[in-house]
Amino acid sequence: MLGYVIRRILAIIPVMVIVAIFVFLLLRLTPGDPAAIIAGDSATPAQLERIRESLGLAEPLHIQFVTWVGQLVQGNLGTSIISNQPVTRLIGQRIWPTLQIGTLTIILSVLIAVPLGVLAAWRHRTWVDYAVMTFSVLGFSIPVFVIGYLFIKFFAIDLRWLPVQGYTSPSESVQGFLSRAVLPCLTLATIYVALIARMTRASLLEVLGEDYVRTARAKGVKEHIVLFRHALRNAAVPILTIIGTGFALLISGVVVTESVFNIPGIGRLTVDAILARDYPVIQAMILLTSAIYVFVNLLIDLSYTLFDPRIRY
Amino acid sequence: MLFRNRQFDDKPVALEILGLSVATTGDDSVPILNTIDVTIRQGETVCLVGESGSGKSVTSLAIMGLLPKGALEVTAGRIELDGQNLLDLDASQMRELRAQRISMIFQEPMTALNPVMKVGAQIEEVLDSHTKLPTREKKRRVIDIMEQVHLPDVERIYSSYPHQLSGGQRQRIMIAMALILEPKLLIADEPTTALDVTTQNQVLKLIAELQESHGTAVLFITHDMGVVAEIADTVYVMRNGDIVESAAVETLLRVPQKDYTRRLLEAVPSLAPRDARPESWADPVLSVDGLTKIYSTRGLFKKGRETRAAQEVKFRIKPGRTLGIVGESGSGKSTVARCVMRLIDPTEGRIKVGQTDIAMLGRSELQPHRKHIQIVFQDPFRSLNPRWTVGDSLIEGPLNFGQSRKNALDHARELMELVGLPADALGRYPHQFSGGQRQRIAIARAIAMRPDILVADEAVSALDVSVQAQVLKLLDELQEKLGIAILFITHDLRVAAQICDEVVVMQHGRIVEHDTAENVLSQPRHEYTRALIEAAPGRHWDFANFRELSLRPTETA
Amino acid sequence: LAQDAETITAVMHSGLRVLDPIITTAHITRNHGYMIYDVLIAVNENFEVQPQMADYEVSEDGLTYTFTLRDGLMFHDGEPVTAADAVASLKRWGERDSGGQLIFDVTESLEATDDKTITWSLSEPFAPLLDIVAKQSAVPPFIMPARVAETSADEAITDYTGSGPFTFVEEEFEPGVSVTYEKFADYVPREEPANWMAGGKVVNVDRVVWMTMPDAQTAINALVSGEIDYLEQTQIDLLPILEASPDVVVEVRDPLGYQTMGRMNFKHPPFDDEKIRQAALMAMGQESVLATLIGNPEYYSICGAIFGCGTPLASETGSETLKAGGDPEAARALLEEAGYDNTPVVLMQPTDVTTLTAQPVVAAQQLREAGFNVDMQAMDWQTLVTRRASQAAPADGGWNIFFTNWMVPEISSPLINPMVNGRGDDAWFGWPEDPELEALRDEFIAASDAEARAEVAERIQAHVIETVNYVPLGQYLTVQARRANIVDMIPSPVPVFWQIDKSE
Amino acid sequence: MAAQPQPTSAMQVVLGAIQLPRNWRLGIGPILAAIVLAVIVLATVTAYLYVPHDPMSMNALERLKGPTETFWLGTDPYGRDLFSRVMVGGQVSLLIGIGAAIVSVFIGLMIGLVSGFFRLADAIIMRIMDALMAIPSILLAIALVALNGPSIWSVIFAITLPEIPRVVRLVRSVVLSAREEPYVEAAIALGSSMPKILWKHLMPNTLAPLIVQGTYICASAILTEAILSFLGAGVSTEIPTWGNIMAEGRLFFQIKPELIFWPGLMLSLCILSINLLGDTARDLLDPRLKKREA
Ligand SMILES: Nc1ncnc2c1ncn2[C@@H]1O[C@H](COP(=O)(O)OP(=O)(O)OP(=O)(O)O)[C@@H](O)[C@H]1O
Ligand SMILES: Nc1ncnc2c1ncn2[C@@H]1O[C@H](COP(=O)(O)OP(=O)(O)OP(=O)(O)O)[C@@H](O)[C@H]1O
Ligand SMILES: [Mg+2]
Ligand SMILES: [Mg+2]
Repeated sequence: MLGYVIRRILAIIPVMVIVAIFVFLLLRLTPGDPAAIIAGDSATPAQLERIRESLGLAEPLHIQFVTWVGQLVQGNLGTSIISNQPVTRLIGQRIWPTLQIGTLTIILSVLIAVPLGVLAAWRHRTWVDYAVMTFSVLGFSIPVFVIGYLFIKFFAIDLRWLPVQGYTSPSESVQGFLSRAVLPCLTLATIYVALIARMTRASLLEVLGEDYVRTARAKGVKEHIVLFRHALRNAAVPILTIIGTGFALLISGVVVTESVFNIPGIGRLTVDAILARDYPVIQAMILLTSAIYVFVNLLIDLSYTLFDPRIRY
Repeated sequence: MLFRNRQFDDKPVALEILGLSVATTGDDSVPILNTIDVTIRQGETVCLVGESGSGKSVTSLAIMGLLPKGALEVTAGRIELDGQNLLDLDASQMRELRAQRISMIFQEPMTALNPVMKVGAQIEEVLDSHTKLPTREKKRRVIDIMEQVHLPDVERIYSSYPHQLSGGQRQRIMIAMALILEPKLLIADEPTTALDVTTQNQVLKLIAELQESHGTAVLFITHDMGVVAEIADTVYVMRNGDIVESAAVETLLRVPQKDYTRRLLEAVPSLAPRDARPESWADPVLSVDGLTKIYSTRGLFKKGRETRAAQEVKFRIKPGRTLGIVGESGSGKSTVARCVMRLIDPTEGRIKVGQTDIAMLGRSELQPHRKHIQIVFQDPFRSLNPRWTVGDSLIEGPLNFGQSRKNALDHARELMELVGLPADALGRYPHQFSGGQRQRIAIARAIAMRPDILVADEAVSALDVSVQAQVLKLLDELQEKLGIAILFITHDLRVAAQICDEVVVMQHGRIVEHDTAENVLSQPRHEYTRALIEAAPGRHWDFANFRELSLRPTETA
Repeated sequence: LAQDAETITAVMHSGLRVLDPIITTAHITRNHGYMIYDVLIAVNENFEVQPQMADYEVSEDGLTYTFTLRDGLMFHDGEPVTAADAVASLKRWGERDSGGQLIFDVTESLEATDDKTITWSLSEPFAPLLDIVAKQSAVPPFIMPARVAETSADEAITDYTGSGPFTFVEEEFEPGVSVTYEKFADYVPREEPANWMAGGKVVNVDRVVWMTMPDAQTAINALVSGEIDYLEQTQIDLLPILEASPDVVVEVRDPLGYQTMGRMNFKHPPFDDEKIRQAALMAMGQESVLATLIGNPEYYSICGAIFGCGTPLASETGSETLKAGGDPEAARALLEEAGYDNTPVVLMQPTDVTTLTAQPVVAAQQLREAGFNVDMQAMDWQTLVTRRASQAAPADGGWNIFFTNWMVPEISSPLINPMVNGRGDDAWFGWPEDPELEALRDEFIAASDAEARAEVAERIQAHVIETVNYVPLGQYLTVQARRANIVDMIPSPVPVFWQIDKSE
Repeated sequence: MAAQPQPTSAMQVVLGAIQLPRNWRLGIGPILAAIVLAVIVLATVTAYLYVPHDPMSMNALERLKGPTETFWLGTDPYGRDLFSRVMVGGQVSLLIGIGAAIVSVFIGLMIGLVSGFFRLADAIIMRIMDALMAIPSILLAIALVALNGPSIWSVIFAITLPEIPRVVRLVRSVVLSAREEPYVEAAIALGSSMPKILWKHLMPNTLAPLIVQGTYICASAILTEAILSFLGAGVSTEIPTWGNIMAEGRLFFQIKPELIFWPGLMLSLCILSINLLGDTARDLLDPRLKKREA
């Protein structure tokens, strides 16, 4: 097991190196000049050139890359070109809202989606099944921002149950956090619930056809035990996998949701940085999100052993 | 004692099936079972036999109330357990009854146990569902039944997962699970088909022993006549959802009444080797020498694990002759076949096809030699590309060796006739044929290359006995006509006895015995061979001739 | 939704990212500058120069300006503001600001004569000096501590010690998201009432938090539901939602508003040809642009003055067709006469700035109607600002025309209007080479009184339209919205947070 | 379970060899979906034949009007006819969806076949694919659109690139498992060359899952286009797309919800149908489900 973990962690390195090279090249080949952004509307070309030089953007590409990687290795993510703040500080400020809302969304989604999926599989080809499936296909079919707007309109403006926007740190006020997090979480959860419920249903259907389920029934075991103890645990691996890969979907949802609900998270930080060509921030953010993605999926791979004793690393 | 000739007429009836009909649901309902009657008395073992798809499993599932919902339903009849009609019970009453009064063992011990639960817990679940025993008592009962089924090291196995047990042990767990509440009736649907002969023998003995001590009635489903001869009191023969015939076992095997039964019995190959063919003086077309295959799984950080699947294997085959390789599962038979075919790379050794050693040739050097040696696989469903017409499959090889499409198709038409299929079937797809027909097509495809050697890896194991007999006959005829040498791999001694000139016995990747079929089967020298032969169920009976197997003095003790 | 009565939460038009008000011309950073820095002199609503940190005196010959700092001025770190700080700040500003550069071109010396006195000596008289030092846009000379002002003018400052009525709370700064200011208790306001950028900056609240909301819809919802106090800019189309709420007041803060304009590239065909530029100008009409951009006619006005209607130098000479909605027929004729060879016009359209998306689309349609072959290329604003700096041919990553907006005070005189500059490669994007314009500008600087200046300005107007230096497309107002309990806000082009109060 | 004869009355669907389960009933859902999709595709493709206005011509005086006789669904913030824009807008949205699906499936198939087959290439290709997969696709797409400028083609490219690794993984896994099928071994034994085996025996196995995957890519590409527009990195406002119309209309969500409603309805209906057809295709084509039903 330990050997496997080490091997998997080592395998992350080439992936991250490729991500790093890719992102770096992508950005440097992008038209866009942070100097022009810093200088504003009425700067002259000569002024731009001077700013560019002071930012180190006039250096040849490979030297810029080496400098950047050198800093990275020392744990230094650089300094934002635009706001002159250390990138680590920016991330430190912005990552918590995203992590909190992301985690809450995942928990919420799993709690909603798994029972829904089990229900649909159990009542295969009945109206219950069709209702769940329709819901989950719908979840995929409406753009996130439209869902967000609808929630705001309904819960915040018309019913006035919840605030329209914003973020409160749970350390400040748990209630404030929850009241502001509910709508973004629900919005994000629609896709995620759809994804997980659908996968739960599919893999449960598969498992329900297995011999050991028939064995359990032949033993006279109650139906809910058959479903949850026998079937669901065997269906867990693909469900976990989809939670892991669906994480990518969550990130894209986060970018939109943070705009709609005005949450100061890393999704918006990244989009703003891309639009402003704030190279150090974009590089750091894409590396970070990729690393999170890879790491989450590593954790999920490792968690397979919890559900399936046959899997040994 | 040849059969369990016991009398049950005075025993009370445990289960009675009266006029049971089952059909598929929906508008275009297809009948599956047609008003069948079965009676099982206390302590009796009833065997249900019949070809694949005749409705044996459906019968058992109907009794358990486990017919797949939305696919099959009972349309008429009664199933009476101690006089109570099970079809009148609702879902929870039925659930109560399962494992308490009727229980069931399924065919596949690999998949019938929940892979993510410890086996002890799985047995205990039966007690959880039907009793209210204290925890300690439950565990005691579980350990007790596990001991009754002769599981070794009970405490360890109690907390093992299914994948940590062998097939035989898993099937014992299933039996323990089925019998822990001492049900009236035990249904066993092909419980030993997936096991190798020695394990099968042990499991059959165990069921008989427990039946004796618990007085359970057993409904035993099988298509293996040998097993029937071994354990049955009464036999029911099924065909297309009908009970064709039923009788006490000896009566049925000696004087079958119905044609269908006769044919079924005649198709069972005999353990007596066929008459030896004259010795051939030709040069061998295939000679294998010192063949060794080591599978190794090696990782960057993992220690390499090695499986010696074949070691120092050596044999030669002459034109027109058949060499059989037998041995239990995992003994390395397929490994040898795949090395010979060069589907995998042997670790060491020589494989001479004609005069050329192909053991170490590269992919492109190998290509010209491929046409000399062809293979037929076990699974007729998967060995033909489902997306290709039969014609396309048949001409694939010839096209690769430069034949024109037209010639190849003409030849394919002849081949279809040769294997007994209509020539116009070339345009059809594999799924439009039955299993036996598909295996014929696979054989035709191999023959289309006019090979010198044909490797048949378990080529008939997946087929029904009657179909199996036809395919064996076909191979024999082809060999006559074309003079092909056949390397025939099987775990079934009966089949080996019927087709082979020589037999090689493998164990743990090594050849332990190599002689003529006659000698190996009637005078086995190696202990392992003897054990194999002894474990073959019904080995005293010559089914095809409805009498005892008389000639061999092989009975040891 | 209880809010701290002492805090004002304001949603600004964009996120604050750059903290150095000298290095950038971005409005949000300038506004930030006014929060934490003070200036020597400032203008009131009549564009009159008023003393702020300092009183000033001009010598008879117009060659020596003397500024005397008033008492009690203090930086946020507790150090007194000295003349040396002011001199360092002015010098750094002079390197960046184009108006400042003009002054420094004629500066003999600028030094601190004592702790309180700054003496600025010129080699020749430069009448507009005070106007330039007092201007509120684009880069005002904010006074920073000398140690900060010594930072190279090409590098952003990292020390945010200010001299103004608010302090910057660095720990709470989240670039692009929010910035927090606290009242600077030791700031001594002037006695006079506040007026535009001048007068007493009396702070009545403890904290001001600026936020950004990327979604205008969300911002409006937040204001209506009372989650924020103030919204700097609202989409005119959405006013009905705000007006429907009794708790919200909607108002125009700055009566001058913005000018929207288009600029062509003088370096490449077809717009290197004056005739073709004229045809393009003739094709364009202000009404469609403004109506599409703003919608409600109450909030825009057709205006052909390059220095902005409502300013002292306003003149609309030559802008008849623009005001009349364009003359596609005449444009077509002119285009033919000029021998336009169907060279594609690369028109850059930003997709992510709401106040800039409509102009290019409407203009493209108008140009096409006049017979131009328009290649409208969509891009984000940052790509646009990068690309407009490229002098390459349009086919190789250059451009032919783009659009932007200016606050009217930023373009209100030939001295500060960035487009009115004919120095070729040193001119603003588009790079017109126009010695005549330069001569006119010199005349303007030399003009001694307001009347003379107005006369030169009118000639500049005529010249700019004639040569199509740029195309003014009209003026529009921005509307701010506040909760009704936010009172006493000063009307000014820069939203300022002194004097403002929050009633219970 | 022992081998059972398969139904012979099976309908031939894809490549004459994918069978419908015997007692399969399509049900009303997929049929409805197919009809809806067909109607939408037809209506958008032929839109120019019947829309009452030029979807790009602006009239500032008519902006943000409610539905009238001339403007059936009202007008947008530029005074363009909403109905015409929504109908024509489907063209680009569908083009992006179908384009992204076809391109990513095709490129993914090629790379996947090579990767599933050549061990050496596999190691390198899969590392690159892992890396591409790890980068959040929306961020990659925004960056790519910023890189190339928001033309239709760069939007398609930006949506396609992140999808490729998923297709590659799918194809590769099918190839790896199909390689072990006896009929492939038989083909080797028959002396078929590797390219032939790859293309004729292995590739067809990937088609069914690819069709399913393709429908999902198509649906998600249409959605991603809308999100890119929403984030300000979409196709130019001149060209109507559903995403674009919604992104422009989002400011007016409270005063004129039609601007989001109509394109949103079309988009959702379209994606709903595509997803539903994808699900149906998966149920029909999944050999495991098929086996159980037979
Ligand atoms: N779920 C089902 N839906 C429809 N038909 C079924 C279903 N299960 C079985 N059948 C059909 O019922 C018939 C009998 O099947 P059954 O499984 O009882 O055969 P069997 O005698 O057990 O064969 P084998 O020896 O292969 O196990 C077959 O024709 C089969 O196709
Ligand atoms: N690819 C492989 N990698 C590692 N071990 C293998 C591989 N294939 C087979 N083995 C092992 O080699 C041994 C011989 O396997 P082989 O398939 O030749 O047996 P067999 O005699 O054909 O058995 P059966 O009757 O079950 O088909 C077994 O222990 C098996 O687990
Ligand atoms: Mg069966
Ligand atoms: Mg084998």
